[in-house]
Amino acid sequence: DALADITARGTLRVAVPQDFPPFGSVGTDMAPMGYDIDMANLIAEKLGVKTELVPVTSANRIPYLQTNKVDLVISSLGKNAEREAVIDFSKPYAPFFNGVFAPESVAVAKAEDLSGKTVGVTRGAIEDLELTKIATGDTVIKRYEDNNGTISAFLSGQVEVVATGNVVAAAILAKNPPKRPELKFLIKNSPCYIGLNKNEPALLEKVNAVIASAKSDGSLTSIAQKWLGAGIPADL
Amino acid sequence: MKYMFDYAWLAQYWPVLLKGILVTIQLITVGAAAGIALGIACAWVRSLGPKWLRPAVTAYVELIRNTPFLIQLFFIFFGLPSLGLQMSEFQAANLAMIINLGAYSCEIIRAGIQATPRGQFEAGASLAMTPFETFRHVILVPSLQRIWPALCSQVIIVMLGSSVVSQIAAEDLTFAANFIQSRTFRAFEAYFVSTAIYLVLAILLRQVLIAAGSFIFPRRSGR
Amino acid sequence: MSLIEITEVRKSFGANEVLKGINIDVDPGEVIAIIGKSGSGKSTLLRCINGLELIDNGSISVAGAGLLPDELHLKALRLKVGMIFQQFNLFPHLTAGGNVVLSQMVVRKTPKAEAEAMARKMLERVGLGHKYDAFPDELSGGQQQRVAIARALAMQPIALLCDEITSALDPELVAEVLGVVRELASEGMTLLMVTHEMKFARDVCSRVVFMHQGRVHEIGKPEEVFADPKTPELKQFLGMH
Amino acid sequence: MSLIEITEVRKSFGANEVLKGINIDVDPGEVIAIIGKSGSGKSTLLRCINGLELIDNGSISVAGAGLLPDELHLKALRLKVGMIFQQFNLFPHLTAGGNVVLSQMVVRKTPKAEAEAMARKMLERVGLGHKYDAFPDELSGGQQQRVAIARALAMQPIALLCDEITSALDPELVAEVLGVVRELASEGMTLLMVTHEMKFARDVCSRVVFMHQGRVHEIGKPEEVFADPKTPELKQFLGMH
Amino acid sequence: MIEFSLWDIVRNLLLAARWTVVLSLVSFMGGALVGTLLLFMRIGRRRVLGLFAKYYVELFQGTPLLMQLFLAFFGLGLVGIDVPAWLAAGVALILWSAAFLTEIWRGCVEAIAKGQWEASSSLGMGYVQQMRYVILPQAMKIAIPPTVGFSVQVIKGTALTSIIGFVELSKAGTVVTNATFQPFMVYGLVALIYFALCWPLSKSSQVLERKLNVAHRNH
Ligand SMILES: Nc1ncnc2c1ncn2[C@@H]1O[C@H](COP(=O)(O)OP(=O)(O)OP(=O)(O)O)[C@@H](O)[C@H]1O
Ligand SMILES: Nc1ncnc2c1ncn2[C@@H]1O[C@H](COP(=O)(O)OP(=O)(O)OP(=O)(O)O)[C@@H](O)[C@H]1O
Ligand SMILES: [Mg+2]
Ligand SMILES: [Mg+2]
Repeated sequence: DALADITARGTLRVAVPQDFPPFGSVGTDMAPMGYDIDMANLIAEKLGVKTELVPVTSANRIPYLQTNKVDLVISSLGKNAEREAVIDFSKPYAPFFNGVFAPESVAVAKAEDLSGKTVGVTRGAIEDLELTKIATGDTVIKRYEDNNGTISAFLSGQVEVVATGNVVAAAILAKNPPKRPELKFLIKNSPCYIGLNKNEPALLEKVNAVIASAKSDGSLTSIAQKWLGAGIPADL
Repeated sequence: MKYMFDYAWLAQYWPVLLKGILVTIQLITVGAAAGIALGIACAWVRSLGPKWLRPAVTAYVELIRNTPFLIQLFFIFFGLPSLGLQMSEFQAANLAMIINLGAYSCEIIRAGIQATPRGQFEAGASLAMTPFETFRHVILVPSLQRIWPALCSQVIIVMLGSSVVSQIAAEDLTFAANFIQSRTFRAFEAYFVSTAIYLVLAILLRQVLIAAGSFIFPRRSGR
Repeated sequence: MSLIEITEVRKSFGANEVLKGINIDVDPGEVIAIIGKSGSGKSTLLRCINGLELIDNGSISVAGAGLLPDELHLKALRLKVGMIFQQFNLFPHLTAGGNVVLSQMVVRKTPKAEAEAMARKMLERVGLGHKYDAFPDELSGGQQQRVAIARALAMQPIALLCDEITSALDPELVAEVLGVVRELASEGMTLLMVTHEMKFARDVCSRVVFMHQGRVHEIGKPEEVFADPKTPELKQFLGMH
Repeated sequence: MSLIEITEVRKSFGANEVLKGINIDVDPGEVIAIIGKSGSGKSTLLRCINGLELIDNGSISVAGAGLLPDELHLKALRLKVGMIFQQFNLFPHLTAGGNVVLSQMVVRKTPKAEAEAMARKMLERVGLGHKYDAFPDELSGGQQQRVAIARALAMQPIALLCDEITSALDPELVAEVLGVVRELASEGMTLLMVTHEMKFARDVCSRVVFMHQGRVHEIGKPEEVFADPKTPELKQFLGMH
Repeated sequence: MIEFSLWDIVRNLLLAARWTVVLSLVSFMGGALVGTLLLFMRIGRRRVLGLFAKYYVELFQGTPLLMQLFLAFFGLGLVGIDVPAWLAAGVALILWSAAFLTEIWRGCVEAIAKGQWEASSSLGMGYVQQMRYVILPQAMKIAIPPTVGFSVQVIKGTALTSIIGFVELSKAGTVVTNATFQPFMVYGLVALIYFALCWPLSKSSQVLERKLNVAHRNH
């Protein structure tokens, strides 16, 4: 039983991103920080244990979980049926405001307008899953390794449109780039979930309880304010 | 803990894998052909070519051999557009492989040229061939033949190294594995399968290159 | 007028002066043997005539045209003067025929068919018509050297330089190569050959040049030179053989 | 009793039978020259005696002990029979002294001081006492070959096999090596040598073996063999030289 | 967003480069040890061991290092062996370098003239003695330049350990870039540090090679 193990061990091992701001990136001391990190700390605190953060990438976060090297994956995971066959998901813990962004000159207002255009996304991220669902047949989707690849591809003109989080777009704008990403339309508001191994009902229940209480006591809202610059929507 | 291997995704995702294999094959085919050609040109410059060109080629070779392929790839894909050189990720991946193999094969081929007996140059000269004609018709083929096995190994190293081109969204075999695992979370299965395919590709590629060698060099001469 | 005029030629490698003022005039059709001890400068002299080494001083002219060290003049010179080496230096990746065809096509831009016809003719001439498609490593040393001769002949030179062309051959094979040279001589080809085959020099050559320490120490008709050497050095040299 | 008995020895490489039933008995102190054309199997015979090649048929025994192909017997054999090669095969990473010391220490487990004393003695014997600390690439070909002889002698063999040990040497250097061999012969060492030096064979050897196409074609005292060859093959072979 | 000064970037990259150095040293030295073992199997007289070494080399040279690292870390975890990341990285890199070093060294042993084997045989030396006193000392000398040259590949190979969680130079570059959105500057610095690590090795390999050739020509 994972929950018992965690309590016995006194630490909660959490896989967190370090190359996916604002959910996870690093400070000048290379320590991870971001929404997912705060969430991990929050859960550990509620469990009364210490946190052990394990920085992961999109390629290895699930193997970390499956080989029991971590207890939870808090890595802005999106949910789909195939993924659910492999791991369990908690209740959603974070909203994810996905938008399609492009410079002013590009005329795009809805998914159909992407037809014939090249859109950059970060491989495996929620926006990748969602965009793949809504895009029409002749939309070309380029999937980069991490946010940085997506952003660099946009800034260097390799793609004219990107699908990414609104916060990421804001970060790009803050750098005052020659190409200014403007929000064209929102992709379905798809929340993030915490991933954990299958058949751990005790842990799952505990995590869900923590999320529920964090929602009600406002701690989740303050995390969201801090990292996403907005509160959590009511339907989360 | 028990992990249940499940390859059911193969049914749905095999076209992705297949495309990945094809892209990898395309990359290495173009990369090997053009990379070796570039290597030959550079080896010529470094061993026989105009003196004023040599420092430039030396700098190129040293730069490439002493920095990681991934970094070279990033500079080509994200950096060149700022100089107005826009290219697709496939072209960028290919260019990076050509430049990379060019530098390595330059050194390998140069060793082959240097092992050429002096008499071959002199025989060419005494038949009124210019130094370049001598290189082209007399020196080149035996030099390549001498170092062909080393060159084959380098091509395979470059093919395996090409797995990082997925980072710029080039849809090669590794991209396929990553893509599949990002959808299905079946990382082990995806990586097992792609590793096995790489192994098969490496073995096949060596066979093809050896066969190409025995086609280009009709005989193994005693020298 | 002489075909090859070598006048006061000097050549040093670093501080080592290897040729110390050589004068030889070669008439058309002459066959000249160059003999001398190892290190006396024989090879260097031939290599200078062919432009493989640049001379420091003096002049060399072939058929009236002086030897100048630019690519154009060198090419013109080498079209007139062929050279055959001790180590054959056949191109290992080409057949016997390919060896003879190559320079014709590359240098003279001879059409393929014509070059091949010439190659067959020249290989016939050295008795190797049947080896057209053999690769060098399938040939004996003597056969390889004969292909090298055919290769030089195919460029239709007006003179041939031969540097110890039988020294790398097993004794049994020497005769077949010398036979070819003897025939060339009888057909009127101008030949300058460094050789250790004294009997051959005596029988075939019109003049013998004895080199010693970078100088032409004695020169003359073979019957004179061999029968009545003037200098103690030549006496000693001939005694050695 | 013979020191080396070679009886009906046969050896093939693939389909190519190189030795076709060789019989030679060598008495202690004999010096035997093996002559014959290239490819007649001379080297192969020596290599079989030393166990570098395994024989297919027949037997070889040295000092009464038969040659068996396991490591122990081979080692015992090689302690009795030394071999010297055309290409010297000195160990380039060791000095002359080191070359001579190595096998004594490694194979015989001779203590270092003793092995070094022996090395000095043997190098003196071949006239190279002063080159003890020189590396092979600092020595001339003749000197290298003499070190190789010293190295073989230091193992105190009862017979020495020499395969064209002067063929890779410049003419001037041949004499110094043959001088050493001549001395060994006069001191009573049993020698089997493949050689092309006919004069040496005539002067020094007790018997001459003429090999032809994998067989002992003629065998006898040098004065007989050279003066009065019985077979046309030997006549032709000697005529060539 | 937190602002990184140039010094922050350089400092973090240099700190991460320590991992690159440590991993390189470990994998090179371990690779040399395992490689030596494999070399003896490969050139030894036992056919089975020789074949094992041959297929080993084929396997490790025929698959991407990235996959080898992944499988070493997570594959072992999957069968219940919990190896720490540093161990998995060390082991995978060592096995990988060993494959290449074995091949390089085999070439060197085979480059030793046949006459050396024959001469030492004829002096009564056994296989082990020949190896120990005659063949290896010579092979080792000619093996130095290509071995030093290969160390450059090892340094670059360590970049792939990020797949199992190492934040070495390359990964630090990506992470910092994701925090700063300054790919050019960061990757430029990364390239520079790699060059500073690799170039001296490449250069010394070339110099050694030249020395050796000169020494050879004296023969
Ligand atoms: N490329 C070179 N660089 C320096 N010295 C050279 C070079 N070529 C020849 N020499 C020197 O020039 C001298 C004459 O050499 P050359 O080869 O002409 O002699 P040779 O008469 O042909 O001797 P051999 O009969 O041995 O061929 C020798 O002392 C030789 O060492
Ligand atoms: N290892 C080998 N494998 C196959 N064939 C061999 C081998 N060694 C020798 N031969 C063949 O055996 C025959 C005899 O060779 P061997 O070296 O004994 O001749 P040799 O009398 O010593 O000639 P040479 O005077 O040229 O040294 C030759 O036809 C040779 O090609
Ligand atoms: Mg000469
Ligand atoms: Mg022989």
